[in-house]
Amino acid sequence: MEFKSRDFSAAKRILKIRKLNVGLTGRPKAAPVLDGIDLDIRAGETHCLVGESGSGKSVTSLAAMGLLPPDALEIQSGLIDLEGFDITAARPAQMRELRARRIAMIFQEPMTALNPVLRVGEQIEEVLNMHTDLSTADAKARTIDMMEQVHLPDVQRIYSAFPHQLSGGQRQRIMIAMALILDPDLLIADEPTTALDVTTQLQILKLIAEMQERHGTAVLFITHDMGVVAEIADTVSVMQKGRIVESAPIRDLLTHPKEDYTKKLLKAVPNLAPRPSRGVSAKSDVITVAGLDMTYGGGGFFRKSEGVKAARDVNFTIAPGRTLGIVGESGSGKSTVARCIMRLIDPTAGKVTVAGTEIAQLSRRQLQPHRKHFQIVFQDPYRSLNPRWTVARSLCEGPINFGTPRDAAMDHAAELMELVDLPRDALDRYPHQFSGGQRQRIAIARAVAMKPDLLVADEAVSALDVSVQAQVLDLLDDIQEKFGVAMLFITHDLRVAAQICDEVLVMQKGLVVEHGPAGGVLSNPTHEYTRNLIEAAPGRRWDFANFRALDSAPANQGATA
Amino acid sequence: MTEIPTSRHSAFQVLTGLFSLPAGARIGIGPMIAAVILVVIVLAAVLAPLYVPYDPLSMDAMARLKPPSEAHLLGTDPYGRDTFSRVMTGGRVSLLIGIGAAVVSVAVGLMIGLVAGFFRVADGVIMRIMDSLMAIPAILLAIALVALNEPSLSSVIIAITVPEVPRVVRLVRSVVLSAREEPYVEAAIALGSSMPKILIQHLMPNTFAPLIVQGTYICASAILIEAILSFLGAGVSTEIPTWGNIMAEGRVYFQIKPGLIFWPGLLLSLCILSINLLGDTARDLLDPRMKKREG
Amino acid sequence: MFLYILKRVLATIPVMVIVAIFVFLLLRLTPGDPAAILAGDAATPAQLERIRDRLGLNDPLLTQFFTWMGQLLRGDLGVSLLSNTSVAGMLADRLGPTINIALMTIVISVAMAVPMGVIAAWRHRTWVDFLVMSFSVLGFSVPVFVIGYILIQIFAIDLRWVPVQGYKSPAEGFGAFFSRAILPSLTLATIYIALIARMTRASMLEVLGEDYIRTARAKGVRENVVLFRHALRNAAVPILTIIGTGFALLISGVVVTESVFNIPGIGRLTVDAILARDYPVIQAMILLTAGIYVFVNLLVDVSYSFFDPRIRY
Amino acid sequence: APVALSAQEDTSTITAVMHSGLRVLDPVITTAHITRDHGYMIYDVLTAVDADFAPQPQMASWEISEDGLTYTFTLRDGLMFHDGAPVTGADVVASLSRWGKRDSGGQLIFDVTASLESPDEKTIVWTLTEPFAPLLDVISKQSAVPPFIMPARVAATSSDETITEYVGSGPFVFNEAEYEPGVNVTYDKFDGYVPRDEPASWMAGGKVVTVDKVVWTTMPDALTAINALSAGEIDYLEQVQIDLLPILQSNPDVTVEKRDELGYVTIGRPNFLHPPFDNKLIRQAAMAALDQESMLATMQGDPAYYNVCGAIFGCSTPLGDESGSELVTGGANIEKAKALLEEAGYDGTPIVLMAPTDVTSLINQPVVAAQALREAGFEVDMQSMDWQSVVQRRAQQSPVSEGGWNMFFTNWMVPEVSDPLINVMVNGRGDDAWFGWPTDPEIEELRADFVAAKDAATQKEVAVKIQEHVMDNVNYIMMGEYLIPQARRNTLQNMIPSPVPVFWNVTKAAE
Ligand SMILES: Nc1ncnc2c1ncn2[C@@H]1O[C@H](COP(=O)(O)OP(=O)(O)OP(=O)(O)O)[C@@H](O)[C@H]1O
Ligand SMILES: Nc1ncnc2c1ncn2[C@@H]1O[C@H](COP(=O)(O)OP(=O)(O)OP(=O)(O)O)[C@@H](O)[C@H]1O
Ligand SMILES: [Mg+2]
Ligand SMILES: [Mg+2]
Ligand code: NI
Repeated sequence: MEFKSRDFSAAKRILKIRKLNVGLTGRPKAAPVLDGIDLDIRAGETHCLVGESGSGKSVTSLAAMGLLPPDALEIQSGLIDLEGFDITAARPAQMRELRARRIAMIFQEPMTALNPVLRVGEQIEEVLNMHTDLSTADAKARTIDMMEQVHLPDVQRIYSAFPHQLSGGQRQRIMIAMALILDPDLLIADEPTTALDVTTQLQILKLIAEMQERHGTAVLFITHDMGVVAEIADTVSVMQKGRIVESAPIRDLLTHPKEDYTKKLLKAVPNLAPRPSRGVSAKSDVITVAGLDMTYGGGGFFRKSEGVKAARDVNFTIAPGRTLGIVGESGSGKSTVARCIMRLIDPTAGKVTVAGTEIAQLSRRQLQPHRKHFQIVFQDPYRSLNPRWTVARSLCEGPINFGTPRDAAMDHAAELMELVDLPRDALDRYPHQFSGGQRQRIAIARAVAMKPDLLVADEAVSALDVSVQAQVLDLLDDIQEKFGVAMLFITHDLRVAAQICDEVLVMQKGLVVEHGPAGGVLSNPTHEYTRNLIEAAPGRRWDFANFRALDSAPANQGATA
Repeated sequence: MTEIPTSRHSAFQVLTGLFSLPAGARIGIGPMIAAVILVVIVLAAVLAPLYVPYDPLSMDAMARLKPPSEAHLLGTDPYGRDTFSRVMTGGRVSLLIGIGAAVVSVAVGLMIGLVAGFFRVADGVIMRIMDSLMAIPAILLAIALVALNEPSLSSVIIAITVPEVPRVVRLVRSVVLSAREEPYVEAAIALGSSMPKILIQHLMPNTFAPLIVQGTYICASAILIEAILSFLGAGVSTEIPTWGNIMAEGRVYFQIKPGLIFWPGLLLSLCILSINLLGDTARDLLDPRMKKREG
Repeated sequence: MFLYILKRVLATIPVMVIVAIFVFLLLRLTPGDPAAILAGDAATPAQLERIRDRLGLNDPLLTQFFTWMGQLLRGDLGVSLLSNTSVAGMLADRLGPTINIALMTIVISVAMAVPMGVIAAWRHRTWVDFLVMSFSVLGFSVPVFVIGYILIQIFAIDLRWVPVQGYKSPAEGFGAFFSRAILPSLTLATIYIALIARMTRASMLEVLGEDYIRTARAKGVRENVVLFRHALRNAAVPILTIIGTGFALLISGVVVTESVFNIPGIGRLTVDAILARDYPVIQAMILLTAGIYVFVNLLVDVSYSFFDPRIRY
Repeated sequence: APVALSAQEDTSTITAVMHSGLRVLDPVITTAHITRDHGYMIYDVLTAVDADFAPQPQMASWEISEDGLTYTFTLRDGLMFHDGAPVTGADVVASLSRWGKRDSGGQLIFDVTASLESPDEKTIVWTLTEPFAPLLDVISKQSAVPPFIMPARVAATSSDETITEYVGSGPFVFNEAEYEPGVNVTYDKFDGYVPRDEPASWMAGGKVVTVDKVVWTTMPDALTAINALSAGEIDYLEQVQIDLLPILQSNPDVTVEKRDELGYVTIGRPNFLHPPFDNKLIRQAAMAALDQESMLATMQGDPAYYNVCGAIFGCSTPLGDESGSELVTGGANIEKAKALLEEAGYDGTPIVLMAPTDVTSLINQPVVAAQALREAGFEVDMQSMDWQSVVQRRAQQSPVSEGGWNMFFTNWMVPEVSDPLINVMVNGRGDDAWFGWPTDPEIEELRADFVAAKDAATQKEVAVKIQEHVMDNVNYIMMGEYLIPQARRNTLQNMIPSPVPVFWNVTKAAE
């Protein structure tokens, strides 16, 4: 794998941060949010800031922009120097002058970062109106030019479109155009691609690199995706709990991480090499899905609308103890399949047989007794537990529904807590008193409490940090081993799929385009779409966990393991 | 995927958003004062019979419209009744009307709203009826209900309640509709919980916080509406002193005896002010989102 | 868009029908006898009976209802039992003052409340915020008639800037209209301002926390542009909604204000009609006010898409 | 700077705030005072009483035959309806006939009418079957329903239906275009009206109009009306609440005065059909418990505006006499009341007392009465309602438990109670009597005596007997007389002191 790792020590220093302390406004005694941050970025350099969620990456970038929310966070001490200008001491008006001209920023969520009620063209042009004396016509011409530079198609139309009329990638291009139109010296990008699917992410990363090349901009790139880091960084800083624990050129960091935390972080990054496939079970399949169709909407009072064909003719089976992964870009119909199987929605056609019962056509009431055979774990650990219920109550809900006496259910709940590696006393606490990873483990425990034959996990680890993600994946693996459940694992992350699945099913626009053993699909994709998906995965040639390159194509590894 | 403010969505915001305080607000000095004021007023009203110097109904034609004096702390009204005794006693009924209206409309609205929010079939019909009730101006409905029956305490409470119910129903329904999309509700379905159980155990508690806020709002506005009904001659009989009818009776004396309006008005405003403020605070304390932010 | 409006208009039909049934039942199922009122002091039972017959009050309920609905569909609102004049005519006379005062109230309220709310949100948890919020809570807490009396005392009696009471239509000169309409409008506006200011503040607070506001600031946009161009339009939908639903409150206020300021509007007319059991007038008036309410909220709904392009019908 | 806002600039228009809004335009069908006042504006009457209660010619002079059975009226010259048609005998006959179906006094006369016809354009002949001495008094009365003269085609309307054409021959023309029911009525001067030559006295004499326009408006809020008068936005306020007088008295541009010396009476009426007031002793107990002075003081405040008076026909009228009224004029007699209740064996049946909440002049009485009755040991169930509900409910003969009632209060103008034929409360004909429905043959006999009485002295004698009977039997409880002052801008001069507010003779000067 090739790294950038260019040397910029000769270039002009754009941003210098020294001993920066940020704390909660009006509470100087509270634990600092940023604790003595030092950072340097030089012209043309791409500096990546990595670290787990909540480590202070965003706060650092906002501090540099002078955009800390004044009633929540404040700079307590330290220096932020932008080409000789001290940002910590700047007046609001001065700060406004600097922004967009000298320092610009792109945010993670392209939908929410653009004003939904203003045309995107206007939003770009506004920067010119604020900071230059260009005439209206010139400003527009300049805007159009910039939009072309970020490779937006059909620029005239998009100029007068509203954000919601654009795709995520297009929106992010608008953000970039907006940030770069005045040719700033420093571009801060806070997780600019996290919300995008891999193929779009790749395009955006390329675009940023291209623009940087063209304008010689310094880039501070924030991400938690080590793959992306490997792809784009010159230098990297690793953050943990408000401190920078390690800072090094990319190659050094990936090959010879010094700090334990860095090592831990890198070890948690799953490989794109598929796991060794488990033996095919002799027992009969837990679930059989045949010809599943799901069309949303349709009908309507005035217009007969077509409806969204979210899943078309989906077929698969899963045997006990085995895991089927469904991968595909956003909107391809993954969740739809999961929800149909769980009968949270009613499929338009097809058969779903779980533990010997055909459930696709059962009424709610008829279905109820069969529910214990299949359980689901959702993506969002915050919302999938009732915030008003204690953990114990949540864990007991299912068993009690199926006739387990309360006491027995409680005892079982305590055992489950051990299983998912949480203290027993956690039973009396409420969900908000846990971290995201802990919550997800509780959700898994709740599903397992039903002793299901099939466990559906819909993006069950996507909201979690890599390190936490690794723990949860381990837990799922354990459970599968112990109870021999069949698992349907839905993810958009190929690394995760490679890590956990025996079989993979690739979906695109509701259709299954490829289906086979994980090793086969991920190493020798036959379908164009699957190939693109794999190509686009950043850092796919690096074996992070072992601090070395994957010297050959991942497929071979999988095959030989 | 996109956040589209549909009208249902915004109706919910309207109802709850009215009382929003900044995120992370802790109970400040304001709500403390409000609570103290409210407790004092409520106690003063409830205990009024124990300490007021005169029977609030006893008249003395020879001592009409007297200015404040030792004998009559706040003077007397056009019947020669003691204003102080009346105002303090009047609080009892006003508060009763406020609390009564709030409790009844919240209870009735909660039931209808849960049904509407959960049973698709009933929803259409119920909501059309609620829309219609909302479209009739509350005050006209109240006057009609009171005038056409008779202005007893209970008919005033009912008259105030009827127009409030649809608002509560909408609120409850919107909470139920948005809560039933929550993954934890789907999880409960997956865990095999029955619909009534989900409705009562998972969904209903979500409505409590907004309902408490709405309840305080109804309580405050009921006290005000009672005053307006009295003003229009459709209120509770003057035999039952309320802040509303004391003010309504005193309104023509506004220029010569402002005390007749001022004192009940002051207590009423303080009371409503406190109730509203406490409603705001309750909202913040009960909002699970707040807990999440703190947690 | 057109289809949407058509659909919304059609959707108002059941609402209005239910209102009609409701009002009709409310009047007929409660005790009350317009004949006794018409007959006056010296009426004998026989006279009463004759009058009831003539008014059709002795017909079966269903017959009365369908007679009324039939008339209604033909656009005939009937004749006032009391004054024997056509309800449509009374309505035409009385609607103007109320609508004009209501419009003026809305203009005043929006013009004052929105900036108040915006500034309170912008400077939230400062004394400005506190002031605005105190005012708006106060606006909720004082009965309308008291506000009316206080305004009259100050501006009409002590300062003598404007007349105490009365109404002149704008057709008779804007000055004449304005000087009489300003106090009632201000009276009505207090509660409306309170409502809108609160909603604006709450909505703005939510919007000001959004990412795109941070984006705007990151672009170096001036604060006033951030507030009014970026934030306010996004905050508009709930504000519009409250203006629409608050319209019901406005109608309540109108009833009282029209008494205090002696304005010949529909609020007072309806109250008088209710007190006099003048059924045709009550029915027409409640239908009318309900219709106005529904219409205003229809307008509000349709105007959402003007402020928020994501809403397309 | 203060804006010029006054109604004072226009000296040809009088803006008056009347006691209530005009909604019913048929003065025969309703007894509402405002409609009667409206009647006097646009209609004329055949004969009218002057300030001495003496009937005087107005549209017509009269002759009575020796036997008292034939009355011949001759219309004066120059009488014309607002549509330009002359007033004829036929119009008068039609108008009187319609009135006779509605008015209680009129009904009595028509009971003894042989014929009423008009032999020629100018003459009307009324023939009776037996003498009816007070005929002229009845048709000249100023209230409640005077026989206004309308065109025959209008008077042809059934007496149960309201008229729809408002044409009279009076001094003012009803301006239909500017009429807003309950809010505004505009009257234009009728140029074709020929006033009599005599000076105006009450409803009699020359009705000389000096302004072009009179506008009546209604102000639902008493305080607003007073402020409007103070500020010069109106010229005249028919009724001022006594307590509010201080606001006006400090204004040098405004005069507050009594319109006339007669004023009003306020009365309480028991229901004879149901217990406990079907028992005479209990009615007497109620009368003993009540006290005029405190009732009137509460209503009026200022003793200058009330008059403790036990005379059911009014203290300053020819028939007025206070015999037997000590029980109610001599202060509350709680002991006596308790004794009477004891004697009657009152069992605590609650008294349903109807209490209107929306008519200022009627709010106080029930409240004061309830308190007094309770002190005497009555159970009182005071039920608040708007006045129209009282009006509806008082017509209910059903038992109290089924929507009936036991007592209510109302007010009359003194001229409406000033003799036994006009005063409906002394009617004792059971179901045909006024609400409360006493069946009282004794009083009916006395009333017949009154009709038959040949001279004033005999009439008075009978009237005193009726007075004593009413005080003993408690047909109703006379609660005293009171006056409601009027207020006007000083620019308004020469108003006629009269129980009915009239707008002829008045002049308006520039301020
Ligand atoms: N507005 C705020 N008020 C209080 N604390 C805050 C605020 N914003 C951030 N913090 C705290 O600052 C710390 C760092 O947050 P920050 O957003 O910088 O994390 P991050 O590294 O960007 O995480 P992520 O990967 O989830 O974006 C967190 O502990 C967070 O709780
Ligand atoms: N309730 C719904 N009504 C209408 N369309 C829907 C609904 N839910 C999903 N869709 C549409 O169905 C398609 C598939 O959606 P689905 O949620 O299954 O995708 P996904 O693969 O899970 O995507 P993601 O990775 O973003 O979760 C999308 O086009 C989506 O817009
Ligand atoms: Mg972040
Ligand atoms: Mg999904
Ligand atoms: Ni939403």
